[in-house]
Amino acid sequence: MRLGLIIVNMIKYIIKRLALSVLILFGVSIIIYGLVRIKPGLDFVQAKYYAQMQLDETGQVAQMVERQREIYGLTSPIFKGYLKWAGNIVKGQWGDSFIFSVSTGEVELLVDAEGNPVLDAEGNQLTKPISSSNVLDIIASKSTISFIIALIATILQFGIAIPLGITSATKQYGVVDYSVTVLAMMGISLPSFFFGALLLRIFSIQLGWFPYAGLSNPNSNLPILIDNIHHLVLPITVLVILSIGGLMRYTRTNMLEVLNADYIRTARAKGLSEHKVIYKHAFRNTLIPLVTILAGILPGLFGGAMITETIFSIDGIGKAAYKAVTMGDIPFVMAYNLFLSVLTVIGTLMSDLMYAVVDPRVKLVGGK
Amino acid sequence: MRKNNVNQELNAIRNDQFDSEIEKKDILVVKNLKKYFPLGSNWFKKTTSFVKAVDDVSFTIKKGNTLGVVGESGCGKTTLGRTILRLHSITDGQIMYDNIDIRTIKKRELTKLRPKIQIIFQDPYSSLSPRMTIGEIIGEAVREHKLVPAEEHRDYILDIMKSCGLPPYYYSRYPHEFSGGQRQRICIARALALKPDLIVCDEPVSALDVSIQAQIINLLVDLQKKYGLTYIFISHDLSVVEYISTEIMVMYLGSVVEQGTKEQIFKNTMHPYSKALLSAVPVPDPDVKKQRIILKGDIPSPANPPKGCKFHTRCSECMDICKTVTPILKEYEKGHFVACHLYPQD
Amino acid sequence: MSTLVQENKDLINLPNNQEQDKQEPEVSLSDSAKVISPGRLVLRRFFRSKLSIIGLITLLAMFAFAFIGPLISPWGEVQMTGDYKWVTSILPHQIVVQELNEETGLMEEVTYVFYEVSDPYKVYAKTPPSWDHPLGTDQYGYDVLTRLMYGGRVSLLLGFIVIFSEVIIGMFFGSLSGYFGGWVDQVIMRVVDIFNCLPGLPILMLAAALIDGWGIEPRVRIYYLMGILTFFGWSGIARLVRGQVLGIRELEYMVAAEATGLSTKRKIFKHIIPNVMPQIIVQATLGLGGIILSESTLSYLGIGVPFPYAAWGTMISSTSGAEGRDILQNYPNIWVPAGVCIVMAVLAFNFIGDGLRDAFDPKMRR
Amino acid sequence: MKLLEKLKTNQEKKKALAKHYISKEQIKKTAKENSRIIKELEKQNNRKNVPEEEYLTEMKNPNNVVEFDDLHAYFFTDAGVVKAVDGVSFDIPKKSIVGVVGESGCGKSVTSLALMKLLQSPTGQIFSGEIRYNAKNGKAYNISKVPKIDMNKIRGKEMSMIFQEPMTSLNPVFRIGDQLDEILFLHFPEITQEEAKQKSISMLNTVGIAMPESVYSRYPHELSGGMRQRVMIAMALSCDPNLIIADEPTTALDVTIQAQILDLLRNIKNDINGSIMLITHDLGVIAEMADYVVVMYAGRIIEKGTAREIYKNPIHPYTIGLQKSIPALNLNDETLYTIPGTVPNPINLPNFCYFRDRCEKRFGKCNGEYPKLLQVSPTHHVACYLAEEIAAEFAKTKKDGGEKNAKK
Repeated sequence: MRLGLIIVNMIKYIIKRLALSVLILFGVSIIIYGLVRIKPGLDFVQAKYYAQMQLDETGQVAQMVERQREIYGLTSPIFKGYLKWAGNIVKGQWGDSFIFSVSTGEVELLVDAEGNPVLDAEGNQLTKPISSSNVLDIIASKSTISFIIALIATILQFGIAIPLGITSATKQYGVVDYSVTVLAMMGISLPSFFFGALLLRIFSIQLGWFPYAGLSNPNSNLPILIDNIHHLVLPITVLVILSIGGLMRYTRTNMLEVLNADYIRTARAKGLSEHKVIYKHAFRNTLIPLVTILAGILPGLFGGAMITETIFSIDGIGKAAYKAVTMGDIPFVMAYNLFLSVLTVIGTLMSDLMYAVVDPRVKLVGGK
Repeated sequence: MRKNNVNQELNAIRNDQFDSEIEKKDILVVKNLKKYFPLGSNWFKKTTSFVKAVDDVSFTIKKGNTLGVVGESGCGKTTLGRTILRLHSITDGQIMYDNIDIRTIKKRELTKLRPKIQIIFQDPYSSLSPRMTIGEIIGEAVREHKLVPAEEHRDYILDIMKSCGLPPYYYSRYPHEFSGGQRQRICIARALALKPDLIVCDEPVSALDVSIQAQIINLLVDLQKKYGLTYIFISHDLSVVEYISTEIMVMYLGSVVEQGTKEQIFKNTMHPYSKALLSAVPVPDPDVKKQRIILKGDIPSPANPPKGCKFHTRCSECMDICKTVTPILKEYEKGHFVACHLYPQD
Repeated sequence: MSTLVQENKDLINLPNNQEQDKQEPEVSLSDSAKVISPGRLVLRRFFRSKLSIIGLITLLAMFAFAFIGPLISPWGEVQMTGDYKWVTSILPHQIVVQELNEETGLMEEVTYVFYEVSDPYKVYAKTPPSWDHPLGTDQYGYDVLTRLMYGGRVSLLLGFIVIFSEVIIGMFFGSLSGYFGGWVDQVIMRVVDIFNCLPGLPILMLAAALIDGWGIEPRVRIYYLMGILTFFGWSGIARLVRGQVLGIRELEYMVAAEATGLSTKRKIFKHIIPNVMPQIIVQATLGLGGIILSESTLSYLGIGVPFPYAAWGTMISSTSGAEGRDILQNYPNIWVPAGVCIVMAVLAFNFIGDGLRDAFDPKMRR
Repeated sequence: MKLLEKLKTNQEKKKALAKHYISKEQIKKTAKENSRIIKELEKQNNRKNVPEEEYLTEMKNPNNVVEFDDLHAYFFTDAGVVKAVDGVSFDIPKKSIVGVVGESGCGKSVTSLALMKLLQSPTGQIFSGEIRYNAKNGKAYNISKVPKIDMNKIRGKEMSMIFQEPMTSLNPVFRIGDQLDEILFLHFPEITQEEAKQKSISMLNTVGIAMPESVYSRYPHELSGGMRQRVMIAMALSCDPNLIIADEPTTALDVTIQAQILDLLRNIKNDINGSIMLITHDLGVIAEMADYVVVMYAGRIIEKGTAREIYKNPIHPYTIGLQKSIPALNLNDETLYTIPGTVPNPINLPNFCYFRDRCEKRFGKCNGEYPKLLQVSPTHHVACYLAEEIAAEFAKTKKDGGEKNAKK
C-alpha cells in the first residue's frame, strides 16, 4: 500500500518534472535559434555555399541551399522561422552538417543508366555505401569513442576523488589534506589545452612513453586493445586530473560538515570504531550532496571532451564540435548544443530522483 | 512635540465609530482572529488545505497590562504575535489598535502606525544586522519616522540606551562584540526608541541563561512602569509568564483553551490542559513532591489537528462528546474563559 | 562596592543597582578600545592566511607586469623584429613588402609567406631567448615577453569587467526574485534554469563563432566577447543572491525592519545588500578565475581575442595547427610562459577567494 | 607642540590598551606551543596495543561508579588556552542521580564529554587529572589514560550518553532499528539478527513507545522530538550500562514532553543497576531528579552536596543568587533578584574568585587567590571564603567526633 503510494507520487513527480524540462528546453532552443538569427547580412547557409552558388549552373546547389534554409526557417521572419525550426527538431530533422558525413551502414545497389544492376566479375551486384550528413547520425556515430573515454575517466575520477576527499577531511591539516588541497587547486586552475600540451611535450615527445596522437598505431605490434589503452593514457590523465580537484574539495567540505553533526557524536558515543563512524555513518550522509554531481556527469559522458580530444587527435564528438566551430559548421554546432542541453536536463532529473533514493527524508511530491 | 504630530496623523485614520463600543483604556482588541497558512497546492495552484496556526482568537488588553500567551511548540503563539503586527497577512477577524483597524488600513498608513506596536524576538543573534553599529540599529527607524529632530537624534538614542542599561560607548560598536543578554537589551532599546505603546515580546528570554534571564525580565518590568507600556508576552515558560503577566491566555494547536487573569488561571485552573501544563513545570525544591499529570503521547501536528476538541487525544478526562464536538470558549466567571466539555457548554 | 568595579561592563545601570549611585568608570578598556567593524575583522582574518597573501601578491605582481611592463618594454605588441624596413602589413604567416618591380620600374606590394627566419627579409621569428628578447620571439617575430604583458592586460581587464557586469545583473535579478517572490520569482528562476542548462563552453563557442562571421574589427571584438561571457554567466550569481536573500528575509532582523516600518528601499540597501555582499565577493573572486579560463580557451580556439592582439590562449594555440608539433617540440619558450601565466592568475584568484570565504565565515574553514 | 602632545597621549593610550589585545607574535607563540602540547597528548591517545595494566587503577571508594579527581579539560585555541574544566573533583555514587548544574559555558558538558573521551579533537584535550571508572567486571579504569581504541569497548557498553538535540542526534539515513541493533552487534558480537531485533523492540517497549515494531522500521525524521529522545534513551539502555550521562536531555522539548521524559528517566533508574549523571541548566529539573547536585561556574565547582543541602542550605552566593533569580511558580516577589554582570571570559581567568566581580557579599579576602573547596558537612562542599567559619566548625566537630570514635 505504502509502496504503491510512493510509486504513484514518483510518477506524478516525474511527469511534472518532464513538463518543466520541456519548458526549459523550449527556452534553450529559443536562445540557440536566436543566436543564429541575430547574424546580419548573409545567413550562415548562404555564406557557406556562396562561392559554389556563383559557379553553379544547374541550380542544384541553389536548390540545396534553399532546402537547408527551409529547415532552419531562415526564409520566414524570426518568430515563424523559430516555429518551423522547432517543429523540424521535434520531427527529428536536426539539419545537415556542412562538413561531416558518416556511412549509415546501409548500401545502395548500383544500377546503370538503364536500370540494370551493375555486376562485378563474379556476378555479384556492386554496391555503394550510403553516407549521411544528418547531424543526429553524426552525433550518434562520433559519441561512441567519446563515451568510452569519458566513462573510464569518470570511474577513475570518482574512485580516486572520494576516498581522497574523505581522508583529507578526517585528517584535517595533515599531509594528505595539504596535498589534496594543492592538487585540487591545480586541477581547477589548469587550462586543459595547456595541460594537454605539456603532457604531450613531456611524455610523448621528450620521453616517448606514449604515442603522440590518435587511437591506434597501424605499425604497432601490440594487440589492438592494449594499443588503444596505450593511446588513451594521456587524454584520460588530462580529464581525470582536471576534474578530480573540484570533486575532492566538494567531498571534503561535505564530509567536514557531516563530521560535525550531532549524530556522528552519537555514533562515537555508541563505541563504534573511528573507521566505522566515518565509512558507515558519515559516508552515507556525504553521499547525499554528492548525488547532485550526477547531474553533470551525463552531458560529460556523451558530450565528449572538446579540447582534450582535439589535442590528442581522437576522433570523437568533442573534436568534431571543435572542428565544426572553427570551420563554421553552424548546423552541427547548434545541434550539438541542443543535444548537450537535453542531456543536462535529463541528468538533473536523474540526480533529483537519486536524491530521493539516497536521502530518506526527501519525498517526491507531485503537487508541491 | 513630534509625538503629537504622529498622533494627529494617526487620528486621521482612526475610526471613531468604534469609540462607543469599547472602553477608552482598551489599547488592543482582537476579535475572532484567524491566520491560516496554505499547505501545499494542486496543479492548478489552488490551495487545498491549510495549517490553522491561529484559529478564532479573541482578547482585549488594557493599557499598562501584560497579556501572557502560553503554549507548547506549534500552538500558534508566535504566529499570533506576528499577525497582530500584520507581519503576516490576516486571514480573518479584526485587530483594533486604539480604534484603528489594523487589518484594513492601507500600507502607507500601516507604516505610520508601525512605531506604536513593536516586537522583540527570541534569538538575540539573528535579530541584529551584523553590519550596522548599535547606534544605527537603534536609531534608523527613529530617523525614518522623524520621531525626534535630527540634532537631538544622538542624545535621544543615548538616552534610550541608558534606560535599557546600555553604556554610551556601545553606540559605535557592532553586534558581534556582545553577548546574548546585551544583544537582547539592544533589541529592547530598538523597540523602545520608537516610543511604542504596545510591545509584543516573542519568547524574549528563552535563549538566555538563568541569571541573564532575570536581568532582562526586570528590565522589561521597569520599562513598563516607567513608560506605561503594554506587553503581549509570549513564552512557553509558565513561571516567567506568571511572574510578568496580569492576564494569561493558554493556547493549544491554534486555539485558546483557557483565558483569564493570572489569579484565575493559576489559582482556579479549569482546563485539563492548563492543569497538565502547570503540573509539568519542575519546581526547584527537592522537598516538593507534587502529584504530576503526565500527558499521554505527543502534540499532534498543527497541519492535521484532531477532530472535536483538539486536546482530546491526550486528555485524561476525555469523554465521548470531546471526540466529535468542538467545545466553545465560554465565560465561567468574570473574565475567565474556558473551552472544555467538562463544564456546562450552554 | 564601586571600588571593586573595574572593567566590568555590565555592572553599571543594572536595574538592581539603580538605588546606588552609578558612577560610570572613567576610561575603561571598553570605553576607549578600538571599534572593530565587521569589515576590518574580515581583513584581519584574511591576512592571517598565508595562501591568501600569496594570492594577493601574485595578483599584484601580475597587474604590474601587465599594465606597467609594456611601458618599459622596448617592443610593441605587434612589432616585428628584423630588417624589414619595407614591411607594410602583417598577417599570420605572411608579410607584405614594397618591392621594385623590375619590369615596370615601380614599387609594388608583394606578399610573401614565411615560416622561418628567412632571407632576404630577416624576420627574426622563433629566435631563442636572448638579452634582447628574454623569452625569444614567436613564429611571427613578435617579442614573447611583451606579448605576454599585453595578453595579461586583456585577460585581467576582461575578467574584471565581465565579473562586474555579471554581479550587477545577477544581483538585480537575484534580489528581485528573492525579495518579492511569487510570480516574479517563478519567471526569473525559470530563466535562470534555462541558462543553467546551456552547455558552458560549446554555447560560448557557438556565439563567438557567429560573431566571427560578422566581420567585426578586431579591436571591437573584445567587447563583443565580454558581452557574450556576461550574457551566459550571470545566472549563477543570480541564483546565489536569491538563495541568500531568501535566507536573510527569514532572519529576525529583517522581520524587525518590517516591524519598525522601514521603507523597502532602506530594507534592501541597508539590510539585505550589505549582508549578501560577502558571499557575492567570494563568488566573484572565484568566478574571475573561471572567466579567465573561458577567455583563454576561446582565444586558444581562435575565436576569442583576435590576431594580431595578444592573448595568453592565442599564444598557446600555436601548438596546434600546421607547425604545431614543431613549436610544441622545439620552442617551449613560445607557449609555456603563457600557460604559466594563466595558471598563476587563476590560482591567485582562487587563493584570494578561498581566503575571503574563510575570513567571512570562520566556521566553514575550507 | 600640541600635535606632539597629542601624539604622545595617543601613544600612551595605545600602550595601555596593548595589554588587552593579543599581538601577532603572541598568537604565533601560543599556536606553536599549543600544537606541541596537542601532539603530545594525541600521541598518548592514539597508542595501540597498550596493556590494560597501564590504565588500571583503584577506586578511592568502591561504592562510586565514577570519581572525577582534579580534572582539567582544556581547549587549545589560537587565542589562548580555554580552561573549560579547571580542577573538577566529584563522585558519582552507585545507583544515584547526580545533577550537574550551571549556566552555558560553565564546563558542565565538557566534563561529561571528557568522561566519554568525546572532546572535539584535536583542540579539546584532557590536560591532567584522573577520571576513575568502576567497570562492571570490577576493574577500575583511569579514563584519562585509556587510549582511543580501548575506549570503544567502554563507550556504549559501560556508559552511554543521551544528548540535548533529539532532532539531530539520530543518523537521518538509517532506520531506527538499524541504529538500535548496531550497538548490540558491536558489544555482543555473538548475538544473532533475530535476537538483536527482539532486544531492540523490547527496549523500545521499555521506554514507552506505543508501537515498537512499527517504530523499529521507521526513519528518524518520521518521529517527533519526544519519540526520538525515547529512542535515544532506548539506545543508551540497550547494553545495560553502569552509567547514563544525560546532557540536557529535555532542554529542546516542550514542557509536557519534558515531564514524560523525566518520568521515564526516573523509572528506568529504579529498573537498571546504574547511575545517571544529569546535566542541565534548569534548577527545577535537578531538584526533581537528583540525589546529589554539583554547581559549576566558569569551569570550576563552586558548591556540591546533596540536593537538600544545595536547595535548602545553599552557601555560595552564586548558588543563592541563581535560585533567587528564577521566577518560581506561586512564589511572587516584587522584583526578581538578579545576579549582575556576565560570566567572565574563559581565556586568561584571574587568579581570584571568578565570581568576585558579580558577588554582593564580597569582602577583603575575596581579592586573594581562588578559594579552596571547603567541607561544611559530610557531603556538602563550598568554594567560598564566606564558608570558612562553618567549615572550621565542621572540621572541629569532625575531629571531635573522630576522637570520640577513637576513644570508643
